[in-house]
Amino acid sequence: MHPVEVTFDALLLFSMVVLAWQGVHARNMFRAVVSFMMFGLLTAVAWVRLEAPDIALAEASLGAGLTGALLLATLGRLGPERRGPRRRRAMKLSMLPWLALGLVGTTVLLAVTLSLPAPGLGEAVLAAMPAAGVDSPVTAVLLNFRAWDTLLEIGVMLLAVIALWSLGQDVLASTSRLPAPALPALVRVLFPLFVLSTFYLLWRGGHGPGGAFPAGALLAAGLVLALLAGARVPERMRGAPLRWAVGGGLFAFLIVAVGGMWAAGAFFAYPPQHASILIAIVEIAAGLSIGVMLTALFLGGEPTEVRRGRT
Amino acid sequence: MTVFYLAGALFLLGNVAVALARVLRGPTAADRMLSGELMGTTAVAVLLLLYGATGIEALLDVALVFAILAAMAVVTFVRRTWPEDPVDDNGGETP
Amino acid sequence: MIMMAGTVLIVLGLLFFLSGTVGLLRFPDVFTRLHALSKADTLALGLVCAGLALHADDGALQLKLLLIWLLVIVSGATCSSLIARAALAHGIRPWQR
Amino acid sequence: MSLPPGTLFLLASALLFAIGTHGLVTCRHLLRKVLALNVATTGVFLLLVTLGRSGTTVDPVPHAMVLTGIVVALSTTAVALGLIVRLERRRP
Amino acid sequence: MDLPSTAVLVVVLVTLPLAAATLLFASGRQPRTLTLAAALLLTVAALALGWNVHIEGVSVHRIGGWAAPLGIHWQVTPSGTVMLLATALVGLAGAVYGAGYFLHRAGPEGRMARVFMPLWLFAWGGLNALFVAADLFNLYVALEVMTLASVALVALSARRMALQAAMRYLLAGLFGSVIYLLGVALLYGQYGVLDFDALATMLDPDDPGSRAGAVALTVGLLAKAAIFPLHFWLPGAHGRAEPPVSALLSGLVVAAAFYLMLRLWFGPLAGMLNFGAGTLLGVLGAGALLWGGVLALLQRRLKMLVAYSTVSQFGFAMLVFPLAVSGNRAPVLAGGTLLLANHALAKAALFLAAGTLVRASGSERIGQLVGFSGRARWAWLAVILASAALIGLPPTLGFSAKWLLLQAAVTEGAWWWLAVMLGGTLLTFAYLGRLLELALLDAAPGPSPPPVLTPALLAPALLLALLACVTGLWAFDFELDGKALARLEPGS
Repeated sequence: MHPVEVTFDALLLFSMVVLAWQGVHARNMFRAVVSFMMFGLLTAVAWVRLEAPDIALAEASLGAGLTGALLLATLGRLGPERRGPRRRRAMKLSMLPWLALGLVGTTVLLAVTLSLPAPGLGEAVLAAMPAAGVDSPVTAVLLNFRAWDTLLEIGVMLLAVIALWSLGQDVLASTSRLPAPALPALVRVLFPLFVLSTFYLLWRGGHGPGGAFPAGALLAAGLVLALLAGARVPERMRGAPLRWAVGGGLFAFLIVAVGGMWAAGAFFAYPPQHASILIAIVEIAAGLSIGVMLTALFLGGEPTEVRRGRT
Repeated sequence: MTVFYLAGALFLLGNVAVALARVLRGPTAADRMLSGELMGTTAVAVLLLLYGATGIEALLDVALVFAILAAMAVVTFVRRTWPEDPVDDNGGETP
Repeated sequence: MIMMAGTVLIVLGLLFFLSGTVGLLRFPDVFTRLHALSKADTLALGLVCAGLALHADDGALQLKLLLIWLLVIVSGATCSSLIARAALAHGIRPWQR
Repeated sequence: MSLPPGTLFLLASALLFAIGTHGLVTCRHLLRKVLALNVATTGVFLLLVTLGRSGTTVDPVPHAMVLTGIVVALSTTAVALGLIVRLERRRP
Repeated sequence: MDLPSTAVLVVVLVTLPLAAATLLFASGRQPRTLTLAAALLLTVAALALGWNVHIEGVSVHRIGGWAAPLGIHWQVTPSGTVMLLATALVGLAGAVYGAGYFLHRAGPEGRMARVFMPLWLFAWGGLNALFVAADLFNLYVALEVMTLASVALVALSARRMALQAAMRYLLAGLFGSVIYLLGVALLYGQYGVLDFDALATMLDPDDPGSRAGAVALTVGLLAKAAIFPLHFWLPGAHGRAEPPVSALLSGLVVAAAFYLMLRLWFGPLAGMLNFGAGTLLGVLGAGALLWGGVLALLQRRLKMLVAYSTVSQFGFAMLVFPLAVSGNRAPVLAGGTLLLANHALAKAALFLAAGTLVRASGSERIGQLVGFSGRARWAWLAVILASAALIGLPPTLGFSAKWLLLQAAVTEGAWWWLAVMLGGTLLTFAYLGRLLELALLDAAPGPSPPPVLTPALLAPALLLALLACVTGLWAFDFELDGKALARLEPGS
């Protein structure tokens, strides 16, 4: 490795660690959240340095984009942090043993991880790629070799939506006055681009980095932006249609998985001649559904069905 | 050439590390948000330069995603964290 | 020759990034900082994009670079105005000598 | 440079994990706990991907695991934030 | 008899709950018939699977047709099947109880009723996926499904106390997940596989990477299983949740995390279970047994007593580790599994009955519970039977389980652990006896007019308690200490 690369990595990782510490311990809560968001940005760069552009894409859209927005929105709804002065001093004193413990723990962990041979499954994946139905190894692992993980993970996301919606109504229902016409104008420019790039990433997923997750996250970002600019969930969409859009991805996934049982003799097996098309269907359904689910997570509650007669 | 790109990326990273001081110092939330903006733009530039160094085309997609999402944080910030006229919302609770 | 020009553009861009940071750190209030930062950054990124576009020889790539720059211009300008408005609305007075 | 490849990343991942778990235990504010948790998770993700790189070919399986993990982390974070907001509103 | 193949049954068990939950959520209504039909179908599938395993023994299924280490395997083991059966019984009972408990369609109860069923089915699906999984990372995702569903269920009533308990539970659960994931990363870094069987054949017990990985996996699961001293979140979460939720959480969710520890330490990590590791885990168990038992004795609220009893009972279950260090492991594993199944049935029955009694009495305080009269007597009967099973009186399932463990302790000459087991049983006897004494001898009249107790609020608890009592007779037959379980240790 060239010394410039090493210096770059060192500075990058050092900044990440500092930002992580700030993100947890900064005195002001807003400062903590902003630090954490910057930490996310740098993490995406770190993924690039680790030759993992897929993860960088997901981190850029999910980690840095939506998580940041979610945190900022949460922050706006919390009161000021209450912490007695007594407690703060006590915390500083109690830091020392923790620091020692942390140092020892970090050293041990580092020593262990350095000793790991890391054989990995790279060769096995390469060997199986011809039968995978897609060109991108990561997509092949996600939607074919380990598709069961991905299905459950979409289940986790749907579950998160159900959990959040069970807590109450949506939090975006109340909106403050729009600041400047600049915002809706911006959204009008950006929204088509969001949709376009969503489909671009979905299409890319078959060949290279991209796929359902970043695509869904971009779609969600576009929808959230529109909501923030004053758009409402359309009346016609509320209730069952929205719920179906939220749950549809998991349902499609389940159908394809169980269909494999009947068509190819094993759960989640794709018949070889249809593998690519089936994976594409799953990917598109998952991507769109992820977009809607992430928006639903941002909504924080179910958009209420407005009764007729009321405006 | 690769070294030139890498050196450029390193320069930007150092630049942004210095700018972090503004996040720490504040004083207002707007200042902190502003440094967040700088970070976003710089990250796009860093990714572009890394693309130059490695030639991995996917990095341009990452940069594109960053550029699209740059507005996201600020819009959430002015609409949710720091709204102009905080309305009395009921916290989305069931009445 | 074209390569050379690209390199010069990139270096210029880097310098503009630096000037933006100097402004962010040295200027007295949020409005002046906004002013310094948004202009310097947008220009700087444009220069870097242009430099890379000169280095690249593929039309699609150049188009993508242009798109990235346009996006940053649009969102940068809007976001700066949004932050400025929010700061004003919250009673932060512009700095006066 | 005599460091084995990936040393810096492994060091950072160990530090992030330590900062995260420490913050999770010591911080009182719930939002900080959630942030700390995310930091620790990122540390583990870094470890996974760094390990996936030391073989002869880049191993896509850790990449897939981390992608799955990011989505899971985001979902759980969203639920945690929703709970925090509800709790704050019901402060006695 | 011609049953569907094991593969089909497993697919039904893991996908039907998810599909039904999605349907219920999307339709936005609460068609009880659909839920109950799904629950019934799942129970029948679990029973059929139990029969198949009884005939065929262990079976392995490749998902997507991909062989490990590239693909993911399902492994249907006897111990996993026992857990699947317990899950089905508790799941069905809870669904019926829930349908009777959240009666009103309007107001907060209507909201709870609407959300309860999808979440319940999700938790069920996550549990089923867990009990057949044989892959470290797949287990992580399944654990997250289970945890998130449980958290949402705890927060169901949206009261402040419930939200607080849910938040604490979520943080503890995620803390466990992160540490578990660290263990997965370390083991993957060492061996490059995630599959249990592959791991078992490759494992080198002396190497630092594997040791650190094993420690991390265990600590993560200890947090999720609420083993002392990481039990702090459990009493609040289980004591404050709605009764059917507490039954699911105490009976199954905690047991699932514990079952994974069994699965790991008797499976891929079996080579590492030496004297030190076993003793350490056993000491933690003894601590939990004592701490949970004493606190259960001190509780004044019915559901909190039952919740602390869970802490104590899982301390008892931890004693399988020191007993399995040397000697024949199969009977110890059988004992541990049966203990979990017994606990699942009895504890779920106890929580369901407790919910009914609290509703009948209008108070949670033990001193103000209604006595052995009217329809409440059926709930009391369930409490008595469940207590007998938890204490381990013959012929309950608890007795069979404890008998297997006692035998192991005697053959190994582990007199200390024997003493701990006897002490724990006495402690269980003490707090459950105190409950019965306080409540039955000192019964309050209860509110008038007395609330209506429908059969849906009485029958599930009674049936679960009865099952815990009678299956003990049959458990010895089920080849549990014989051949079938010897095949349980993959790779050996």
